[in-house]
Amino acid sequence: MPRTTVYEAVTQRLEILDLDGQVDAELMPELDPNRIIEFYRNMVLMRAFDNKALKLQRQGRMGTWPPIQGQEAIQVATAMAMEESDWLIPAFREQAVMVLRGIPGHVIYAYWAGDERGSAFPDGVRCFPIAVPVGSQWQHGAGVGLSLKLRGEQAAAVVFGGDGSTSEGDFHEGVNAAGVFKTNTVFVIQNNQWAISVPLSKQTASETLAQKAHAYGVPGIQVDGNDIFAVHVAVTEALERARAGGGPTLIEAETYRLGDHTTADDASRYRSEEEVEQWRVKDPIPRLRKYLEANGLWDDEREKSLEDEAREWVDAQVEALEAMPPQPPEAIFEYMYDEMPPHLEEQMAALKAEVEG
Amino acid sequence: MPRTTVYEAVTQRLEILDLDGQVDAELMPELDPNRIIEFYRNMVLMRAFDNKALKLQRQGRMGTWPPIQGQEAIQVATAMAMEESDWLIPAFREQAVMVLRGIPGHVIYAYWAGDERGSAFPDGVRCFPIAVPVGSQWQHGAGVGLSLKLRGEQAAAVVFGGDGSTSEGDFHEGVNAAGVFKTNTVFVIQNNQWAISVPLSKQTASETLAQKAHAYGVPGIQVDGNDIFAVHVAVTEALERARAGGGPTLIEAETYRLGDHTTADDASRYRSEEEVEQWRVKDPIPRLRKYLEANGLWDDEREKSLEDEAREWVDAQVEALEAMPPQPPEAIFEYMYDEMPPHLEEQMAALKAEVEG
Amino acid sequence: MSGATQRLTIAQAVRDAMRDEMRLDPTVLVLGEDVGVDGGVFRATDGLIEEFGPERVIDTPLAESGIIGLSVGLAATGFRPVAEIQFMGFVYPAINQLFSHAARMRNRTRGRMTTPMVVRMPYGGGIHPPEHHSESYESLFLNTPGFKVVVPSNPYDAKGLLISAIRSNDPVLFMEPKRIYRAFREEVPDEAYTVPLGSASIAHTGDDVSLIAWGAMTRVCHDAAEVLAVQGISAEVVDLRSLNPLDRDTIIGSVVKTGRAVVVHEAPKTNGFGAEIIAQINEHALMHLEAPVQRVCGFDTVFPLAHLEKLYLPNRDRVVAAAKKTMEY
Amino acid sequence: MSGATQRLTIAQAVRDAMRDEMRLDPTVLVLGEDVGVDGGVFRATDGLIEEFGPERVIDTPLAESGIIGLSVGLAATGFRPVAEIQFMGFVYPAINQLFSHAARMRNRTRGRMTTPMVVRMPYGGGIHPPEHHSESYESLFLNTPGFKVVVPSNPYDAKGLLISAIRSNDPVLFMEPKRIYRAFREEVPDEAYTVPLGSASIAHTGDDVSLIAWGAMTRVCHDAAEVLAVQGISAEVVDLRSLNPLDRDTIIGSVVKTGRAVVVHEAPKTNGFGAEIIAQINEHALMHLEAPVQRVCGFDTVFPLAHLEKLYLPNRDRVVAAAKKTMEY
Ligand SMILES: Cc1ncc(C[n+]2csc(CCOP(=O)(O)OP(=O)(O)O)c2C)c(N)n1
Ligand SMILES: Cc1ncc(C[n+]2csc(CCOP(=O)(O)OP(=O)(O)O)c2C)c(N)n1
Ligand SMILES: [Mg+2]
Ligand SMILES: [Mg+2]
Repeated sequence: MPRTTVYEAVTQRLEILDLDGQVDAELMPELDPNRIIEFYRNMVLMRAFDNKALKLQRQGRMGTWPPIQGQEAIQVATAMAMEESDWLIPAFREQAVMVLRGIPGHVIYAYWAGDERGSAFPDGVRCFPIAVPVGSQWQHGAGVGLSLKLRGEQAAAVVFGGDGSTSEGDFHEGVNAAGVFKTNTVFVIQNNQWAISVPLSKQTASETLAQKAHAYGVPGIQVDGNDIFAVHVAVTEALERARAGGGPTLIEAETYRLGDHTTADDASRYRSEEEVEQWRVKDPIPRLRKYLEANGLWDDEREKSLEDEAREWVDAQVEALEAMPPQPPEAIFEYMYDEMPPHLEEQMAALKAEVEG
Repeated sequence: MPRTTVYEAVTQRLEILDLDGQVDAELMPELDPNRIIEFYRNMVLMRAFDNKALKLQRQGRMGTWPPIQGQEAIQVATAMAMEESDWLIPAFREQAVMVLRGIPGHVIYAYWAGDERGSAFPDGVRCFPIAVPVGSQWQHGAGVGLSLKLRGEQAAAVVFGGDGSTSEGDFHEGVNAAGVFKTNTVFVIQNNQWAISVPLSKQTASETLAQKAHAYGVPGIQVDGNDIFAVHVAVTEALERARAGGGPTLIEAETYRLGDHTTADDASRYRSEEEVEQWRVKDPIPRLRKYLEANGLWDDEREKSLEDEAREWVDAQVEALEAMPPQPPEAIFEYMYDEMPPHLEEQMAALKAEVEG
Repeated sequence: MSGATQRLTIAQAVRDAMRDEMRLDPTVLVLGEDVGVDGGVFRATDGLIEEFGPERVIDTPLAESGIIGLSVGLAATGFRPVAEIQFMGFVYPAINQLFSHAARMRNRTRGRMTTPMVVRMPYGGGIHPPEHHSESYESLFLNTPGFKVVVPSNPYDAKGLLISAIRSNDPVLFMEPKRIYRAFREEVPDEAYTVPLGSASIAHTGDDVSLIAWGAMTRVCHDAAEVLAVQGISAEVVDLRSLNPLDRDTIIGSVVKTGRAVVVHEAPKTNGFGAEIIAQINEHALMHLEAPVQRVCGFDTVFPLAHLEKLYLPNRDRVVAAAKKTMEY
Repeated sequence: MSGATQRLTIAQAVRDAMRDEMRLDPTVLVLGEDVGVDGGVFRATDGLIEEFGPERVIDTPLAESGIIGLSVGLAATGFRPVAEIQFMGFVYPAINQLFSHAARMRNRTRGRMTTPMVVRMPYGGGIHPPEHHSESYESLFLNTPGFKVVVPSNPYDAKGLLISAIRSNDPVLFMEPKRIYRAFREEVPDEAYTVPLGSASIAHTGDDVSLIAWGAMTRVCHDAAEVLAVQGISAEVVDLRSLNPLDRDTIIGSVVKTGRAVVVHEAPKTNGFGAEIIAQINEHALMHLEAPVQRVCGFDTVFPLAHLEKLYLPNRDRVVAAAKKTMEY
């Protein structure tokens, strides 16, 4: 039955770097070779950072840890496209972006080790705390984007979340508000295909997550999230639009969580080794290395020295973590209110007496 | 920059009956003339029901009332397309659908007059209670649709909500779950352009509400909600799909709230008389009357007798309302739990003693 | 200070507080459903959009989690949002943003980021509205640290407390007793002034029994005190004004003096804030009690629709009866 | 009745309760995040999808309001859903569906429609997890009538109470003390059996002081009672099991006997359910009290991250000290 068309929805996908390290010349952005090397370096550092945390956890020196292996391209490209004046609003699996924004690695380690000081980021780093309640941070992305816009700052709010988090009502309310107020926001979905044991196909019947942007009158795009050039292009474009007051963008970065959900999870209960293998060949790190090598920007010697650098840097983070003195009981109380109310003074005094006595 | 397209879809709009009562012959469904007359009759009855409530309210005989004037076509067409085995999940402005589903008019009046018995629907009428928390009912539409599907019932859940309610997270979660589980649900948005004082343009940046269906992999369609034939066609198609296990549909019915938000509201504070006038010419009732007259199905005499019928029926509802005896204090307590716990027994006894003594 | 005053209702005093603070502090914003063009369904933001424009008086989409989520983002980055939840009965969708974020931002960031925001919520019964429009959910917010919770009972306090709330560096839940929004007027200074958070007031002094309440129930206690006075019983009315921080000293001082207490609130009795008042008295004045503390509260039921709400709500006679029960124990 | 039993943990007992009821009643469904293929992050639904298939053991999208909203729709039309909220710290997004709908359906429809559903929620501290994974929010649910609220403290009760909850025609919030999910085993009958809702148990009899608790804190009280016994103080441990309906008679009976009481809970002290217990004692046993009731509770702070959680949680020594304080008053 013929009907008139009132809306045409098209969602595009961007890919630049293939599995063999070849780029689509037409789509490839202009990038200083040193910057591309920096992409690679950061990805390798971040993987080492992650591997070390897993090792620490097995040794009982770390709490629950959410690995990012396989997702480094999204995080490194986004962090490197951001300016100091941009705000980062992470979910809980963005430790690479956070470190590259300027939060010391040992602080991130401290957080997951269960130390309150793991949230004491350095002054001046525009970064929200980790958001554990899935999806809730999308709203803050809208709010901070609105804040920047109202103040006329040429800066963007970049907010992250997983594929699973798009099912929460807060995703909807956040992106919708951003659309209405044309906030300076970049919404980045790390679609790693799984929300703990729930695959994307059980999360939503929509063919892509990027197309959810049509619900909000907001531009949306899907990128190969294991292709650091594609992520770089999409994020840079979105950041420029946001900073210029052109409104929000929704980016779906398709990737894969190669590891367990967290160290408390056993992914083999719900997915096959074959599936993991199919994605392992798309790993963003060897892919970029192939590109570098093909373009004469990398060799085994450089790799070796990067490995050494990574080990040293990571070890320094562990050392700094383990050098932190224990927290005093006051740490439970001191940041509840601007001025501590009398009942908390009493409770704190009682605890101190107990600990000291 | 060229990119590949990963999603392409359109959103369509259906219109059949124009402002002069002419139909698009190609789109016009086959309908028994008596059924079309019944459409008209029901719209007129429902408008009279509404007008009476407004009058009662001004006289202090009714509480807050949410008028439906202008929105009768959606409600009458939907109610008449539903079978007894279908479930209705109303928001709070669906009194016409509810009456046509078999809930006595005086019961609806009683609800808005502030009488608990206004929610005591007759046995066997498959209708949820009125949902005042905006948007929350969308989830029940998904849940009931899932229930019907799991039980293999050839029946649908029809859930209503306003344009404003699509901004709530529950809309998103409800339609998304319906998409995932392919529930037997028909989602009907009564887009009456306003959510109290907030116009649709401040509610969302999406060009239509129907296109929000793209976010969920669910079919969506926009209809002229003041065109009872278009609503009939869209709802019937969606109901058939749902009952057959073909999954949910999202219908946006574009209409206009000709009256105030409720009797507690003064719409002239936020919208112009001109805007209202522009919509008054699209009123679904005169439009259908023109069609009936042009097709020799209606005349002034019939109109007169319908007016009499409406008045009598409405007066009977008022009489029944006012004949209801007062509620006893027990009405506050008796339906809190399956068995009344001791502390409620005590509280109820104390209140009874107070009222009686 | 000009010292000029005007006779205002609570609703007007609330509006004036926002207006004055918006004039003084450009980071103060108002947002919510219908707060702009419409001036709020209770007219509590009337005229603000005309004076401050749509960038500072923001009509939001219909999404309470969104209103609070936006506010968290705004507050953490330099604004002082005053968010309106149209009725307290509709705060539930915002609970996650309020409890998981607004109340925790300071602690979670070790003081680096804060959420200086106010959430205004008309609450309570007495206006015969549809379901969900009469609720008093204060107790929901009082087992969750990180907020301040404030409830005025008269126009003077309403303005002064709201200004304190807006200036507070902590998130403040500000409950407005809609039943008495326009019930009476009082002289309210034109200029900005503050009433401190965390301090109760003795609304009426007495020696025999302490009637402890907040918001609209303060007035019910007042009426009860008058009836009791005629019967030779001298009742003291304690208007808590802040539920968190709680002015324990004033409560305990009054109960130590009178030896008897009645707590009055609209919310259901079980685990309402009245229980905490009793627990405080248990801890700090048990041996001064001449009789069990009485509670006059809503029933442990859903708040009924209009016809029965009069039976549900605590009233003067119930407070009088409870006070006499403590006297006759 | 075969009389066969197995030594089970609480987590296994919970699983068995669901399995048994699903075998007996085809309308019982399980739904939530990761409850299917994964068997639940605590394995409390392990094996159910294998036995009952994905139409009765449903992995939902990641949306708590949705899980409860779907459950309301299912429950109101003939199913008995057992919904899992992965951690109680993530129940906030579901509050609106729980409070505005699940708790009100029966009343709102004048008994015509009901929501016989169970919401299972692992709660409480002690497992060193990230933020939001250690909370005890029972008090949130106890000023909102319409629910039953149940908390087992051992495997036998866990199975029997959960079966009662599933069979209940009212919505039941079922809090599972995750800290002791696998801490110990007890003989649990293979067959379905019930432990009635609304009845407390005396976990340990004594004459000098009543220790009142629920869930994991019952065991802390047990340990305290042993220490107190050595010191010549005979403590009675009251395990509430149901917080609503509350078994007031057992509480009051114990306090009348002992004249002293300590209430122990993990949630913050202020306006926690301990306050209501004190209010009940105030109303029904005030003149039997030899000393103020003591509260040993979480602090009025955010639940800290792993390093400090041991300082936060009530422990044996604090309960012993509080009990002695009541003795020495
Ligand atoms: C509101 C809420 N519900 C449940 C959880 C438990 N949980 C933590 S992570 C997670 C899955 C998240 O999936 P996704 O958004 O895809 O992110 P990913 O873990 O894949 O990075 C769940 C269910 C939570 N943290 N918050
Ligand atoms: C959760 C919630 N927030 C706010 C309200 C107050 N309120 C009642 S109706 C309404 C507007 C609804 O707009 P829409 O969904 O378009 O429906 P309409 O009134 O136009 O039929 C508002 C804000 C409410 N009832 N529930
Ligand atoms: Mg994921
Ligand atoms: Mg509308």
